[in-house]
Amino acid sequence: MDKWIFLIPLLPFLGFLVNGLLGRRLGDRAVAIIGCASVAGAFAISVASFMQVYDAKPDTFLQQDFGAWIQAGDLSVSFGLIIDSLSGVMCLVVTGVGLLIHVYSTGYMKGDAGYYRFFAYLNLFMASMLVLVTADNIVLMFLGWEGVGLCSYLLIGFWYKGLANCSAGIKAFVVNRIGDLGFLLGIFAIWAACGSFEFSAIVAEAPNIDSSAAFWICLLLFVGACGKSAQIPLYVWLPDAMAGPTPVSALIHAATMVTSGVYLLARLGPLFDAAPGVLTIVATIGALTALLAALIAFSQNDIKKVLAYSTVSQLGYMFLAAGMGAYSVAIFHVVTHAFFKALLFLGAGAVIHSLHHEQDMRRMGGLRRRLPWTFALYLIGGLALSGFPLTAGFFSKDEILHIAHSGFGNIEPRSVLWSIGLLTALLTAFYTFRQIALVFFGSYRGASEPQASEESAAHGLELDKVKESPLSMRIPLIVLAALSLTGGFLAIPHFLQPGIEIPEDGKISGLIIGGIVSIAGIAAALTIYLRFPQALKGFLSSAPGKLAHRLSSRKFYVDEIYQKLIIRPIAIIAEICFYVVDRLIIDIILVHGSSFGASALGHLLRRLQDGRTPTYAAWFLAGAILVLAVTLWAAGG
Amino acid sequence: MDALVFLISGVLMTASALLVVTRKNPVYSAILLVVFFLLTSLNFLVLRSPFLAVIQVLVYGGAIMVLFVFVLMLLNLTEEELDEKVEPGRKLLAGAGSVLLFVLLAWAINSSDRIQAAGETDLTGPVKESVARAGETREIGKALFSEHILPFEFTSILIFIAIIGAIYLTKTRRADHRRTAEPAVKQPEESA
Amino acid sequence: MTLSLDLCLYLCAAVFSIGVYGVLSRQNIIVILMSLELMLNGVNLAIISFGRYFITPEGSALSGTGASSSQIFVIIVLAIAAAEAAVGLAILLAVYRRWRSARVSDMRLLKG
Amino acid sequence: MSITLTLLIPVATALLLLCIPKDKTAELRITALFGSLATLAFSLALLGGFDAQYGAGFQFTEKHEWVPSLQVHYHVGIDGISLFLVVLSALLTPIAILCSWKSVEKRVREFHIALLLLTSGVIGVFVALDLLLFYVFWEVMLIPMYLLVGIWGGTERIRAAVKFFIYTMAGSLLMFLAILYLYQHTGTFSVEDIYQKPPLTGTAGLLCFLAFALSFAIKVPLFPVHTWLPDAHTEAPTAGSVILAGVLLKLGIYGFIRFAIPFFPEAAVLAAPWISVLAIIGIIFGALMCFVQEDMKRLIAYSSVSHMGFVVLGLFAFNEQGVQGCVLQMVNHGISTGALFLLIGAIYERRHTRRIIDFGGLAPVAPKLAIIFFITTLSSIGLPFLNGFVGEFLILQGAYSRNIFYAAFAGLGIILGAIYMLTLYRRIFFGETDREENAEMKDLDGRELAFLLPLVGLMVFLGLFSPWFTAKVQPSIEVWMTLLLERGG
Repeated sequence: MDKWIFLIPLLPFLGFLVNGLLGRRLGDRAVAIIGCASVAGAFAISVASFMQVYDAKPDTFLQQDFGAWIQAGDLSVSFGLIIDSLSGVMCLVVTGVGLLIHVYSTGYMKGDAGYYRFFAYLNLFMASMLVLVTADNIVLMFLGWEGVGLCSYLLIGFWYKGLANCSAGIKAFVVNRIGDLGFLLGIFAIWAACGSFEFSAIVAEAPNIDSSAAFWICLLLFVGACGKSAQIPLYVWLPDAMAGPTPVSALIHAATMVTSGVYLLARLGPLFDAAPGVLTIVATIGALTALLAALIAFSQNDIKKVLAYSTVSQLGYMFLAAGMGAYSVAIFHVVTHAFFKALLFLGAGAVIHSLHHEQDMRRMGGLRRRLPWTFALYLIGGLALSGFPLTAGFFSKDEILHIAHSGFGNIEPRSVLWSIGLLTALLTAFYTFRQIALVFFGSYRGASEPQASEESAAHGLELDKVKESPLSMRIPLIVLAALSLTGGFLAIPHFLQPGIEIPEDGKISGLIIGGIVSIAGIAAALTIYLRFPQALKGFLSSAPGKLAHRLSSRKFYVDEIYQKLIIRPIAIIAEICFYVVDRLIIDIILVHGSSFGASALGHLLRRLQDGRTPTYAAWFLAGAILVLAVTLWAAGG
Repeated sequence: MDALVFLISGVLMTASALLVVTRKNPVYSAILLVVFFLLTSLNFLVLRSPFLAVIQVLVYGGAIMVLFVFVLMLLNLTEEELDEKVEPGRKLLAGAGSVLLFVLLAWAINSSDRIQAAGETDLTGPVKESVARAGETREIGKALFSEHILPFEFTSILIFIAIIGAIYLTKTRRADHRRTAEPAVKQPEESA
Repeated sequence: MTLSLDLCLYLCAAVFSIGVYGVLSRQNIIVILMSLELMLNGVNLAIISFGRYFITPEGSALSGTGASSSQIFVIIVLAIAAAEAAVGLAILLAVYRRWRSARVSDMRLLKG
Repeated sequence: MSITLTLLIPVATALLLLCIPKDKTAELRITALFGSLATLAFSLALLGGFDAQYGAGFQFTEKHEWVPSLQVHYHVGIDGISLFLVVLSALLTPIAILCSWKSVEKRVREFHIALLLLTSGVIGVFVALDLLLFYVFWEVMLIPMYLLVGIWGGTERIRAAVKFFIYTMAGSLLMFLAILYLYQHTGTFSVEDIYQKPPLTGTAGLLCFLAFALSFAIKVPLFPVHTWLPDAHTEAPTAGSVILAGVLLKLGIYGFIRFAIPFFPEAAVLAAPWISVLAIIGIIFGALMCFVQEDMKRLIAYSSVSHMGFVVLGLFAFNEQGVQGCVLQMVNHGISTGALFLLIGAIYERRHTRRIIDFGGLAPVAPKLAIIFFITTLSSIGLPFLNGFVGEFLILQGAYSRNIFYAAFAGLGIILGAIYMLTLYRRIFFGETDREENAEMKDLDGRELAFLLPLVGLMVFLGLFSPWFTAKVQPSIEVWMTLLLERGG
């Protein structure tokens, strides 16, 4: 199998080339087939490679090298791919979920003018993501890393006629780039410390790196991870990224790309283990992000924004796990999260599709009767996200909380972070079911509140016109729902880290507490939103309620703060630089100043040139006398 | 004997030169210039250059002076036109400049060892012969048409061009006639 | 008392400087041209003097080859002086026709 | 495979153009095109015949006496560093001719003569191994460039041309003084001989280095002597901008590599931190400038300032990665910025405006233009997979090895670069097509694709197969590094 792993990223890439270059002529059907088939092929090869890795002894891997990509002096980067247990799992998730989302997109994007373009971008994304996952060195990973960023940019701004979409795309790309700079510097630092870019070499070298170097390397890499995985302070792009088509949000901004930061940490686990200080930072930022995003998710009205903040929040959990050194647990949550969050997004997509691109939850409600399939599937996703017992999210999230509570390996328990995590779990269950209550329960408000949202595309769609989405969109949902229910039973941590020792103490009690928290959140949300909406309104109109609501709905003013503290100053500096430094100081004062000086001198000299020959002759004589005198003086002296 | 002739003619040359540049009427200057040229020719003879002495009289005293006089006649400047109205300051400056120049040149001459040491070297044999005959017409002719033929030809071309130029410049054109006929002469000030 | 090189050169320098004075102090273009001729004569005399006195055992020091070099030099200067006088006077005539003036101060077009 | 032929073909073509009546524009263009293609063919032959394993020294050298009394020789040769610059110059000339096919109507013959002479001059600078010969070429290529801006430029062309001329003249005069001083000191103009002589040290070395450096820094252009560039670019015709960005800016870097640094290693090492800081200021400053530009050509010009800052930074890292990145990035910048100018030229040809606010929503109207512009944009902001990344990666790696903060601050340029380029792209191509002129704009035609697609191909090729490039340059850089070490750098 190891001869064929290069096809994993290459097939989607070929799909991208064919769709991108010829898509317009091929027609939608052929484009869809090529798009899905290329990913299906990659999936098949991933499965085959994974089986081979799975069957073999631990620590085996498939590797393939295609020669140098960058070479300068003793620095060398190769096109090398590797499939080991970690990248195998990631490949499966990426290609598997990716395939489902491709299938879903054939229905969702039907009739869009940019159909072929969409599939081309999606395929390019798959290719980049797979390069990111299968790369055997960090620079090649960076190629994939930037590639997915690019595709994210392209897909967020997919409907490019809306400038807001494009700006969201640019925001995503730029914020990612800030992280990427950290990543890049981390890469340089790695080379300085290890003399190699290969993961195997870095990991082998990790224990020998001195601690301060390790600290800086890991911190820089973590900055990169923060950018891609939307952690504080670089999470602001992800909610805006919801401007893209919903399958994109599902694939890129929930299931795969945003988890690559976690993957990076897992890949370089031993290196991070050598930098416990960074791990503390990682865990803290993870927990804080989880809490902050959950708080913001509370008051969002856009169905996708809620999911977006919940993604940020769940990513926070993953970093919390990674910060505890339990990378395999983090990856476990990556996998389950990919299942249920893709399910939720696609379900939301189905709702949006049925409502003709209405995204405002204030204009939904009571949809469970009109969209029974979607409701059922969405409910499964919501349960999994809330950590309802025995769903996928229950196991992975509680494993994280358990580790935070009991410690892992050398890392001490962090009870503060654990309590934050538990609180977040409660909030998660609450806002998830707030959403479900708003969308599927109650009465339909689509026709009655026309001015609820300015961006809403649909204008008063009648409830009886709301139809269930086509089969091509439903099947992926069913598969994902099945995975969301059963994914928790996969023993991913044990597979990835065969010798993993998760403390047994309190494991059961942890599970019970988690379950209770989840059920409590769900129950609270349903009770408040379905039974006592008046009480909620009353609370919101009270002073503290208003403040809380405003803080939450304005996202704690983080965007505004960034705008004021970073973006405005940069713009002002740019203006100042241009008008003052470039125009005034350099150009006018220095350049024109010198030219003015020259011309002033010229005017002065011009006085000497009055046009009279005798004057010239006189100067001529003066010059001659001078030369003569100087010569004589030189000869005599 | 040589020295005596040279000194007398030298003093006269200086005097006539001074008069040339100081006379108000250019006709006097021209006549004094002829005197100057003749004296120069005499000094050429003293310096063993008989051919050049002849040429000097022919070319300078003859051709060039005729040109000057001819032009003077053509212009026939009036008394008013001859009044130069030179500011005294300018004259003073020019005088000072030229005196300074002379002083520097004299200093240069005086301080040069080679010039002071130059004189009758004891020459023998053919060299002495050739040096003695250097100023003769035959020798000059030989040198001119063998060794120095190229510059000689160039000079002739130059003179040829000068003739063409002179003819072109002095040819009266109709436009000039018209312009000269106009009473209001375009002031140089305006054109500046 | 014998004639010596420095004596000749003093005379040349004097004549040259007088010529310079003439060029600078006079307004009449004809006189200026005459002064130029004075200067040229001073130079000619100098060349002849050098040719006469600057003699090495091999020949005249002026050119190092024939003894007649200085003579040739002067002949060429003479020819050029003649050409210069001709062109200069022609220009003077043209200028006089144009502006009715032979005064050098009236010519001030030579400036930027 | 002769350098002299490569140099002479453009001149010969220019002479041939003189024989064609000036109103036969089609014939003139075709002749010029074939001449430039022949130059390209010869330069490619040089590339093919270049032996990467040759080791020290220059290849294809030719040496003839020129001014024996001053020991000036016609001495030419190339190594890995100049090889690709020669090829790049030869490549951009036919492209420049093609892109002016319709846009230049005035004095067609003279235009092409100027272009061809410029090519010759530029190639001459890259191959000259004699300081005086180098200086002659350096000055010679200034004149056609000056004419290109001054005659075929935009409305403010004279001012821009004069600014360009004065800036470069000021620099080159100082350099000439330094060359003469160096000649007096070493008694030779031969570059190879000077390499063997003990270097100038102390104040004299520093002053000479500064004289060279100023001249080269103006050409690069390094902050703060960059202000001629935006003006020259904005006013120059497309062909002029392409050559200016593609080749002329590289002359400065090349001068540093070939002359200034190895001649005065002590001074170079002394000045390196200062120059690096200036380069970083240039990177950030140039990028910031791009935020406030209204004219797209001017924006790209400022982005050039930023990109060239990277190149200088890599060079003055004085390690293999940095220098390798510098050489690679020179070529990359020539390709991608050249392509950007070509694209803007194509847009200008259609709409006769370069103001960004006049555009919007071009993507559905001109998809080919949009795609190629996008790829070029990505190349310019250094996305992996395309050429810009490899160069920037090596440069930053080199800078990091020299000083961590160099890389960190220069890295800000990458972020800013992404912002302004993507914003530019958005403002031109995205949004509603709300203007009628834009809605009727034609897409790229065959001629334009003919010169743009090779550049795009090169972007991808160099992005994926950079070892092909670096392997050819590597030995020369090793030689250069040893030379530097031997000479006390």
